[in-house]
Formats: sequence, structure tokens, C-alpha cells
Amino acid sequence: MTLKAYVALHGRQFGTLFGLIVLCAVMWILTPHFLTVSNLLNVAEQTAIIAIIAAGMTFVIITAGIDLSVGSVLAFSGVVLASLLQKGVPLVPALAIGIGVGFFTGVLNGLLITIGRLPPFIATLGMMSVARGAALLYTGGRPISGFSDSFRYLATGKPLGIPMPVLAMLAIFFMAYFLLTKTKLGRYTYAIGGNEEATILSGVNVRLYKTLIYGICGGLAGLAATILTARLNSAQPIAGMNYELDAIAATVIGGTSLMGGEGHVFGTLIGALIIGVLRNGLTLLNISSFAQQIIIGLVIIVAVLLDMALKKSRR
Amino acid sequence: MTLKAYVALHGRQFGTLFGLIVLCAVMWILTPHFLTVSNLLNVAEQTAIIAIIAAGMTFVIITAGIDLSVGSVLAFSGVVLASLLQKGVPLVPALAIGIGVGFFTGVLNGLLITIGRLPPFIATLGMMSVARGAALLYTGGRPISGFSDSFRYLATGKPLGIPMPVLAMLAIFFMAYFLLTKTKLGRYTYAIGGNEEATILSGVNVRLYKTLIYGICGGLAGLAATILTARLNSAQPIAGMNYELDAIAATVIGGTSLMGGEGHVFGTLIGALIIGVLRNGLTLLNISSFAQQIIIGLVIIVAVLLDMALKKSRR
Amino acid sequence: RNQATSDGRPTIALVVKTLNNPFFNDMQKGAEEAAKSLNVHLLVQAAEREVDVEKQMQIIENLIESKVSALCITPSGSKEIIPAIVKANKAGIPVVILDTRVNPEALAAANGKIAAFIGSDNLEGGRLAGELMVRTLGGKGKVAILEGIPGHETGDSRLKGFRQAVAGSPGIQIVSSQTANWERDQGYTVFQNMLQAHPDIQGLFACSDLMALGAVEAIRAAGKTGKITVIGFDAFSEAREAVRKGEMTATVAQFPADMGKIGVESAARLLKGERIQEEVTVKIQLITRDNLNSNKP
Amino acid sequence: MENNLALQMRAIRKTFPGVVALNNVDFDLRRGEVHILLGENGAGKSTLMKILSGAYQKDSGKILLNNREIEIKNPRHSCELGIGIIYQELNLVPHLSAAENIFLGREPAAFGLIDKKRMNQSAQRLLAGLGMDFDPQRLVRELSIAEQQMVEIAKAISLDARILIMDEPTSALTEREIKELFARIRLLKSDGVSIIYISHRMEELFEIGDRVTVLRDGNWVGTHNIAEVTKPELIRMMVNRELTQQFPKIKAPRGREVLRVEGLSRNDALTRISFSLYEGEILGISGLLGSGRTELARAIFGLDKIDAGSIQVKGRLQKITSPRQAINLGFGFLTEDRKTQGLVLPLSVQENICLPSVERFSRFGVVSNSEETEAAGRFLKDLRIKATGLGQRVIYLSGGNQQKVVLSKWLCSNGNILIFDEPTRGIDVGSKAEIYQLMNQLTAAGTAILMISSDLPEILGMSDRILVMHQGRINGEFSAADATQEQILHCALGEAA
Ligand SMILES: Nc1ncnc2c1ncn2[C@@H]1O[C@H](COP(=O)(O)OP(=O)(O)OP(=O)(O)O)[C@@H](O)[C@H]1O
Ligand SMILES: Nc1ncnc2c1ncn2[C@@H]1O[C@H](COP(=O)(O)OP(=O)(O)OP(=O)(O)O)[C@@H](O)[C@H]1O
Ligand SMILES: [Mg+2]
Ligand SMILES: [Mg+2]
Repeated sequence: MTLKAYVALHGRQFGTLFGLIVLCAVMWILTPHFLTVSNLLNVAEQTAIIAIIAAGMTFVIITAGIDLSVGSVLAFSGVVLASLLQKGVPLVPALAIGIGVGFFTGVLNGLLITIGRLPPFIATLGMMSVARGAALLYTGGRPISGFSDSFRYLATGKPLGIPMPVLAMLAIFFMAYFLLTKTKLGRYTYAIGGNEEATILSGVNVRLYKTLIYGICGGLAGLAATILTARLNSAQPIAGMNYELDAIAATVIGGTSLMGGEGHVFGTLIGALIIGVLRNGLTLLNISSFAQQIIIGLVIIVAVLLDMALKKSRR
Repeated sequence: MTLKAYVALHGRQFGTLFGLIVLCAVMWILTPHFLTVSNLLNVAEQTAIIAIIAAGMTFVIITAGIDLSVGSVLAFSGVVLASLLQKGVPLVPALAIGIGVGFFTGVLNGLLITIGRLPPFIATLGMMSVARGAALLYTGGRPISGFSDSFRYLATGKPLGIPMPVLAMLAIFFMAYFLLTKTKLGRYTYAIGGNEEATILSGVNVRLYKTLIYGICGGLAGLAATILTARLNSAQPIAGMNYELDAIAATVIGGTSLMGGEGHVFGTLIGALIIGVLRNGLTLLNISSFAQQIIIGLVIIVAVLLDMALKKSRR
Repeated sequence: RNQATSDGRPTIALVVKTLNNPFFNDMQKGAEEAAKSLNVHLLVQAAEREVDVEKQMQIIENLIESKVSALCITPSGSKEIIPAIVKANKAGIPVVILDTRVNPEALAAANGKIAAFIGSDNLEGGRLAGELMVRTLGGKGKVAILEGIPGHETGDSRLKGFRQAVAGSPGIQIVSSQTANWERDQGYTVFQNMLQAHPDIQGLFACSDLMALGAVEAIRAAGKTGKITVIGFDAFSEAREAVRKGEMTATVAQFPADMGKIGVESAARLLKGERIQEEVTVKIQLITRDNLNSNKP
Repeated sequence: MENNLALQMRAIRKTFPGVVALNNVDFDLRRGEVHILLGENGAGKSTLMKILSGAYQKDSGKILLNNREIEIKNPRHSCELGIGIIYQELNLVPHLSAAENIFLGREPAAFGLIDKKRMNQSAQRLLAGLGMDFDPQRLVRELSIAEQQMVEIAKAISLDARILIMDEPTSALTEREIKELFARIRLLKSDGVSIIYISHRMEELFEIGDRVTVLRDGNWVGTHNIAEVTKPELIRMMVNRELTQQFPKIKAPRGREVLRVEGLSRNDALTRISFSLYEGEILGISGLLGSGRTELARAIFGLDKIDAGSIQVKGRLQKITSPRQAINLGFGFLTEDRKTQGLVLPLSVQENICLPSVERFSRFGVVSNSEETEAAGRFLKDLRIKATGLGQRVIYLSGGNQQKVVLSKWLCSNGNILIFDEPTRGIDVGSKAEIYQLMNQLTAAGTAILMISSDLPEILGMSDRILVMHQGRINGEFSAADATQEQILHCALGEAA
């Protein structure tokens, strides 16, 4: 493929990337603290948790679904993991169970949607409430704190100077990219979102794949829980509130359509970074959290408005 | 229409009503405090605010849209109204402006969706953040409290022994029912949700009507703000958080499909009452808020699961 | 080593839990006054939501990046904030903790250091409220509690103090204890429902004034104003007004403005290389109708 | 004899709420034959085929494949059994490429990794075999309906099925593609593939069919060798009454000019189009797929922006920018795709029919139910729409009956310049004749009709004048009285008229 054809095909992602670059340039002009290696790593690290959740959300949204439960699932996975660690369960099995809890909650979402025929919004809205309640009940509302250094290394480690959460984020995005573009699972993800009925009639086991996709989304929320717990050295039952909104925003800013059938996972990464850079830059500029909310809301709106305008002009 | 035909046509609503009755019966068995006139009025009063918002949400959801901004819009309308009242603006103009602020924010949502071609989820997600930030910025984060008795009568008054919020709720639902079933606006609401393109091709000014519908939804959030402010004798910039989720849940439990094109506003009222009765009953039973969250999540899931099963069996 | 602002003044950052709560607004005001009189530059930041400790940690990280001279923090989580404190330690930025205590064992385990803690004793406040409740009810009666969000150090201490104080009086029966999530409208609804289940409730302790004020409206709606002993916490101006009108019996005053002021003063003195007191207990006081006017915040 | 049967369906019964779609229907299929399935709209043809493809489950009855009884559980199962189907309604994923659609669910892959190159090459070959030369990497949503239909056909063929079901594959095709398709069908037949073919175009049956089975109201009426029956006989079996004329054209007196289009251009799609339309006239527009006929209709109706040119309506220059405005000027536009553009599927028959006319039936914004019922009821009767009542949701109607609802919608709105884009697509002969009668009545009353159609006999049979489009231009004009199919086809292929 020629470069030009490539740009034409992925124009949307370049648009988002361009937006990110402009944003960075503006921050660089406004504050000297922004463009330093340590601050950029800081931004990447802060973005990692939302970005990892958003990677899973991208799969779900491409199928024309949505997952509102990720924040609660994160909390639930986190407290389960933390309680296991505190009971002395070794690291690897504890991690496997913690992430597994996320995966299975996701699968449960998937089953409600495929077998129970619930709209994803409703199934995951219900699960959001149930998983949050479960996390609170499990812990009696109290955080679980204090872990071994080997566990904390998952968030505090810096092999080659790069924070672990950033490495995890990059690994997840390359895997997600591979899954979405090269494999059957990816193809069916797009097909289900584009026309579910036609996909069923083509003989694809849509129930299986959809369930799996919600499982992946839940599993990534579990992974995010691991990093968050290690980072805060504490698992809170009230962690992750409203993360679903940030993850959805990152996905949509990154060019994935809520109508399903289209989207790119690297766009999502850029979307998450845009939100991260904004939050970071606005704090560096000492803009109040009130004004930050307004600005972030406007950025979501303007990003997608521009996207729509571009799409229209390209047709 | 014969009774039988009527029941067949509105079977879905009777199903929800039946659910509400069963729930009430269970509560009645479990606690003697539930089935008293004063408690039932309490439930109705507590439900009124969410129900009024959900009435507007029903219009929006029938058009296959969604409005995530209602909670924030409520807060913003509330603080504007409160600041006007405190500045000595007379009741009627202050109310008009307060509700008007909600209406115009809704119209802004509508314009972003129709002219800007944003998906409703995104437009209102952005607005959710912007309106919340605006409410906080406007007040510096502080509540505005203390109003005249004439204003407070809007929440505390009990003409004929029925609390004002309940009267307002009933009035709104009858109006909404009339609008949806008897008028052009209602017909177009369903048509837009059923097939927007076909509706445009039929010569309907879809942009106008959609914008109006989001305006109505915002205006009802403004009305809810009035009642909430009068009820608490205080307008808070952080009021109404997560109300959108309750309103959506009420609408969907009431049988309105998120896919658009179908729905009944009285179903929504019943849906809101189900949530209200649950919250009330569980508190009467002194069930912890953790368990309450789990139960409410399960009720949302089970209600819609039953609905889907019924629909399937009816085809 | 620490970067000063362009005009040469040091920069002190105050990171509160949230700015949409009058308590922290007052703290901000006290801090601003101190900053002005000491001629230091003050930044005030907060997360959108009071319990969002991850956001608070990000804000602190960002402030460390922007090389502030000192940090004053009211932790959103008393253990969760420790990694952020450690980061500040590593960057050589002194940390002063306000209002909510950091868990000392966890801090020690993480090798973290704080320069000072400035706050009031929430446990003591809860105890004061409990004792007043016992006294007002004559040692006998049904009492309800509105809790804050569970797992919150401040709320938990207040609750614990209150329960300890009433535990000694077997005549006091706690009939219902539910969270209203620090929110005014939930305070209204939850207490309305409690009244329904227990119409003979004689006392209410709310872990914050916001919830208490919501409950006051529920009491008014039930026509029971003045018949129920309502004790809140924080002593907002609105709550004081309610005490004056007899709608509330008392509220436990903390003095957030003092905390803000002392916090900034301590940080400024640290930056000048002076030694400071490692623990300052800001007074805590029951505000009743009797001492209402003698104790402005 | 028995072992020559690829498939037998015995006493198949299927009900939907309030409808018996199939009532003990028998059907059998020989190896290597093209078996035509014929019947009015709603007779149950598609339902029978969907049972075979696993999309629906039968209530009772038996299915024997190669003399072995089987239960078809789902679409995947049916695929595995060697049954391929082209559904009546397009079933493609618009966001995927043609190649990806063709191989959806059967991607050439190793270890879950898709071999894109091989897939695109195979798709290219398949499409070429159908005379299509577009790039298989193009997204389906960018293809015209006809091209999409060819993708569906390629997809079904690629299954290497032993039994191939085609449910109205030609309703969106023009003569050229139909020829290619038939050539392909003959090839498959010679390989021993059995084909079930459904169409409402009677000419096709005799060209391609071996045997024919007729259904009526869910009942089996008869099975015959094509060679032994005549068209009128078949029609009688289908509709249970005599149909005198297939194209009952009555020429109406030509009145004044109601529409004058001059030099209309839009992007690359339309170039300097000029023509006039008169009261009482049916102006047919013919052309190959993608020749720009639909684009022209959309431009006139105010849906797409015009770059140059003018439109005069009843002598007055108009700038039409929205359908609303077009409707107010007396236009009506029956679109070619009823599912996505014509109908609001969850709404009732009445609500759909009255949608463009709600304004007329309301006072102060309140809609009069009785007026609506009266108006819609008339069309239900006049057009013999097969529905349980005005309140039935159109989603439950058969394709042909849905088309009649769309038609009623524009008749109800009292338009006097009607644009019909493929008005009888998927409509049975009986109903077609009714629709033609209706067009006669309309023109007699002075209505002007612009009829876009890919059905040449229809164009010739019903038009007064015929415009032929080629690559966005008008390449020729004919008087229907003296034009022939060959002339029009040549003109459509781009040769000078
Ligand atoms: N999903 C469904 N739900 C309810 N009724 C249905 C459904 N599908 C078909 N029907 C009804 O079953 C009958 C047969 O429909 P079918 O689609 O098989 O007709 P058809 O012969 O293919 O007609 P056409 O030529 O119009 O395509 C019709 O009366 C139709 O209304
Ligand atoms: N949605 C679309 N997106 C992109 N191109 C389109 C779209 N619809 C049509 N086209 C292209 O526009 C041109 C004109 O199409 P149009 O539908 O007007 O032709 P037509 O003569 O009506 O043919 P038919 O209806 O038989 O397909 C064709 O090249 C077609 O491929
Ligand atoms: Mg059919
Ligand atoms: Mg066309």
C-alpha cells in the first residue's frame, strides 16, 4: 500500500493524532513543565489505567455494544485480588484469580446480552450496580491495603526507565491491534457491529464471540484493577467510579463509532492520551477542577464534531 | 376497544404494573410500615423527581436517543434558579428562567445531535461534564440555601393532602401521555426512533422535532430542579449525580426499548415507582446500602429479562 | 532546589478532597488568607469527586512535575495517598497533611515522611456528639444514624466516637444506621424512610451537616421540627442557622479555615528552614444554641 | 426415481401470531434442476426457504436431505449441510469489504489468522465469474444496491452448496446482470447443483426454470414441468382468478408541463440532465445499474445538493432543499429500498401510510385518529394489503405487502408529481396489475409519474415516454409505442440512440 493510500484509509486516526500533537504543542507553549521526559512518562502512567479499560471498551463498542460496568468490575476484581494477597495467596495465582473475576463478570454480561437478549446498556447498567454492591459487601466498605514489594512492582517498577503501567498499556494495545486486524475474532467483532443478523446468517457463532468480547473487556478491567491496586497500595471498593465514562470518551474521541462496525484501537490510545494530557496540562496550569470539567466536556464534543465534519467532507 | 384487545395491546405495561403490585405485596408482608397512606405518599414524593426526569427521558429514548446530561442540567438549572430567588427576582420569572435554562441546555443537546450530527450519547456525555462544571463554577462549589415559604410550597405544599411533587408528577405524566399518543409531536417521536431516514423522506422536519424533544427533556430536568431545590431548601451544584442512570433504568424497566420506536410513558411511571418502592422498602427493612445496590441491579436485569421472555413468547 | 515562581515567591499547593463541599471551601479561604499575609504563591486543586483518591494522586504527581515548593494535602484515602507522599518525598517536596490522618503504620512501612499533621480529632468530635445525645435524651431513647460513605477515615472516626459514647447508656437504642453518601438529598430520603419505619425516633446523629440538613427538611415535612434531637457535624453556616432556629440541636464545629491557615503557615516556615510542630490539633467544639454567637468559624 | 431427489419437504407447517404462513406444504427438489417457487406476496415462499436455511424453525413436518431425515438447527448447520441461500432482503455487513462479506464466517485462515490476500483473490475470481469487475476490497456500503446483490450471489455461490436457494435475486438487477446470473445458474446446474428460484418476474421463469411449484396463502397448489404450463395458467394458480392483461396501460390525455429539469448536474453522478414531465404522463427512466437514476430522483426530491441546473415546478422556478419542501410542492418519492428508507418498521400500517400526511389529519397538533383510520383503511382495501388490520406493525408483513404500504403512503399524501423508484420490486403479478391499474387512475386524474424501473417489459408496457440514462447522462429518449427492448438496452449500454 502506498503511503497516500494508507493515510486515506486511516485518515481518521491521523486526525486524532494531529489533535493530540496540537494539544501537546499548546501545553508546551503555556507551561515549561509539560514537555519534560519525566512529565510525559507521568502522563503516560496516569493514562494507562483508563487506556487499558478503553482497549476492551473498543472491542465492545465496535460490536455496537457498551459496557457501563467496567468501573465497578475494576473495584470488585481489585478487592478480590487484594484479599487473596492479604491471605497470603502467592502472586501469580492471586493475579490470575483477580483478572479471572473480571473476565467472568464480563462473560456474565455477555451471557445476559446474548442468551438473555438484554440490550448491552441495561445488562451492564445492572451489573454496574451489582458489582459495586458486591465489592462493598465483600469488604464491608473498607479498603484493603498494604502489599508486598513484588506486587507493588507491577505499578512502581521501571524496567528500562519506563513505568510498568506504561509497558502494560503498550503490550495490551499491540495485542488488541493484532486481534482486531489479523484474526477471526477481530473480523467478527467488526461484522457483528456492522450487521449482526447478517453475521448470524453467515453461520458465525455470534453468541460465542460476543460473550468472549465482553469477557475480554471485563478481563482488562481486572488487569486495570491490578495496576491501580499496586499503584495505590490499596484496593478500594469505591474505586473506578465513572471510569466507564472516561473509557467511552477515549474510545469515541479515538474515532470508534457507537453505532458499531468501525473503529481502531490505536485511535482509542490517542483518545485516552488526549484526555490524560488535558488533565495533566490543566493541573500544571492551575486551572480549577470546575473549569477542567467544562473544558473536557467541550473537547469531547469538539473532537467528535470535527470527526463528523471530516467524514462528511470525505464522502 | 374491548378490554381484552386493550390488554393485548398494552400487555407490556400490565406486566410492569403486575411487577409493581407483587413488589408492594412482598414489602407489605415484610414490614408493617410499608402499607400506610403516609408511607405510600412518601414513596410517591420520593419518586417524583426521578419520575419527572424519566418522563422526558422516555421521549428521548423513543427517538432511539439518550440523555446523560439530565443530572448535571438539573444541578445547573437549580443553582441558576436559586441565585435568582436570592437576588429577589419574583417567583414566576425565576421559575421560568430556571426551567428555561434546562430547556435551552436540552435544545443545545438537540442541536449538537441534529446539526452537529453527534451521537446522542456523546453530545450529552459532553454536556454532562460542561453543565456540571458550569454549576460548580457559577456557585464556587457552594450550595445556595434558604428560600421563601411561597417557593418552598412547591415541594412542601399538600393541597387535598397530596404532596405538590406528586401532583406535579401526575400532571407531567398525563401531559406526556397526551403528547405521545394524540399529537403530531408524539407520532414523529415514534417515527424518528423507528426509522429516522424514512421519517425525513416523509417530509417530517426531523431536526426541529428532535431538538424540541431534547429541549423537553432538559426542561423537565429544570422542573425537577425546582422541586428538588424547594424540597431541600437548598440548591447544590453537585445535585442530581447519577440521576440519569435512575431515569434510564425507570424508562427501560417500564418497557421502552433503547432501540427506539416503542415505549409508553405510563410504563416509565411504573418503572420509577418500582425503583422508589424498592429503595423505600429496603430502607424500612434496614437493609444495608451495599445490599440495596445489588438488589436494585438485579431488579433492573430481571425486569428486562422477563420483558424479553414475554416478548419472545408473544411472537 | 525547589523552583520558585518567576517573582521569587515560593509556591505552596493545597490539594483538598473536593471543592464542592463548604468545608473545603472554608479551608481554602483560610489558606488563601495565610498565603496573602505571608506573601507566598498558593495553588489550590482538587478532584471532582471527594472519594476519588486516584485522581487526587494524579493531581499530586502533576504538581510534583511542576515543581511546587511544598504540598498541603487533605487525603481522600488515608492509606491510598501514601504512594503520592513517597513520590513527593523523593522529589524533596515537604508534605503537610490536613484534616484526615494518614495511616501511620502504612506510612512507616512505605518509608514515607510527612512534615506535620494539622487537624482535629474526629473521634473526639463523634464522642462529644454522642455524649450530648445521651444528655439530651436523658439516657433513654431511639436513635438513628446517617453515615457517610463507608471506608472514609473521617466518617468512620465520627461514627466510632459516637457509638463509643452512647454504648455506655443501655437506654439508648440505635434503631437504624444507613449511609446517605454525604449527600443532602439522600439525607432527606433516607431519614424520611427511617421515620416511616420508626416514627418514635427521638435522636439523629448525621456524620455531616449536609446529611443533617437534608434530614431537617424531612423532619419539617413530617411536622416534627424541634421534637427530634438532631446533631450534625462540620458547623457550616447553614447548620449554625438551623441550630439558631432550633431545627438542629447541635453541630460539631471543626475549624477548617484554621486548618488551612495553619497548614500554609507551617509549610512556609518549613521552606524558610524553621522547625515546626509535627502535630497541631485544631480545636473541636460542640456548637449549641448557647455558644452559637461566641464561636464564628 | 427416489434417489434423484436432493431434498424433500413434507407437510411443513409454520405459524406466526395470527397467521398460518405455511399449512402442510410439500416440496421436493431434484438433483441439477432449477425449481421455481411461485406465489403471491405473503404466500409463504420466503418462510419455506428460511426454514430450510435454519433462520426459522418449523412447527411440524419433515425434511429429508438425500433421503435422510434431518433437523436444521441454525444457519451454520444449514451451511454445513450444503445449503446456500440468497435472502430476499440484503444481508450484508455494510462496513466490511465485498471480499470480507463473501467469506464471512469461512475466512481462509491458519491458527485464527486471516489470509487476506488469498481471500481477495478468490473474491475477485468469484465476482469476475458473474461479470463484475469492481475491486473486492471496496466497502459494501459504497456499492450500489445491484452490486450488493451481486456480492450476495457471489457469497452463496462460494459456498459450493449442493442446494442453492435464490429468493428474488433479480429484483434489484438490470438486464445485463440478469444475463450473467442466468449463465452462471446454467453452469451450476450442469455441475449437478439443485436450485430453488423465487421471482415475481414471469418471463424469467420460462427462461431458466425446469419445474414450478405454486403456493397460495400458505398452501401447496401444484407442481408442474415448466414446459407443460402456460403463463396464464400459472397466474390463475397463484391468484385464483383470471388476469386479463399484464400491462393494462390506458393512455391519459397529456396536460400542461408540471416539472421541467434543465441542465441538472451533481458531482460525477449527474451531468446536465434536462427533461420535462406532463400532467397525466408516465415518464419511464431506464438504465443500467449505477447509471444515476436514483441519484436523479434524490436530487429532485431535495435530498442531495445540486451543483448546477434548475428545476421548475408548474411553471415556477424552485430551489428544493428538503423533502418537506418537495412534498409541499406536490412531490412524492417511493424509494427503491423499502426497509431502510421507505418504512418505519415498528410502526403500524396506518401510521406508516399516514406519516407524510399527519399534518393534514391534525388540528393544533392533535392528530385525528378517525380521519387517519378512514384514509388508511381505504388503501388497505383498494390495494388488497394482506395484513391483520390497520394496527399491525409493518415489520410483520411480507415484502410485497410492505411495498404496497409504501405506495399507499404517497397516494395518501395526495402528491401529484410522483417519483417511483422501482415501484413493483418484489411485487407479485396480481398486485402488479393492481398497481398498474392504480397508476392509470392516477394519470387519468392528472397526476404525473416519473417511473424508474429496471424491469424492461414494465418500462415498455406502462410508460408514455422513456428516457434512458447512461453514466449520469440522458443518452436517449423514446416514445414507448415504438421502442423495443433491444433499442433501449443498446442505448443503456452507451450507444447513441
Ligand atoms: N417474522 C414474521 N412474523 C410474523 N409474520 C410473518 C413473519 N414473517 C412472515 N410472516 C407472515 O407470513 C406470511 C408469509 O410470508 P413470506 O415472507 O413467506 O411471503 P412470501 O411468499 O415470501 O412473499 P413475498 O413475495 O412478498 O416476499 C405473510 O403473511 C407474512 O406476513
Ligand atoms: N450510498 C452510496 N455510496 C457511494 N456510492 C453510491 C451510493 N449509492 C450509489 N452510489 C453510486 O452512485 C452511482 C449512481 O447510483 P444510483 O443508485 O443513482 O444508480 P441507479 O441508476 O439508480 O442504479 P440502481 O438503483 O439500479 O443501482 C453509482 O456509481 C453508484 O455506485
Ligand atoms: Mg418473500
Ligand atoms: Mg436505483
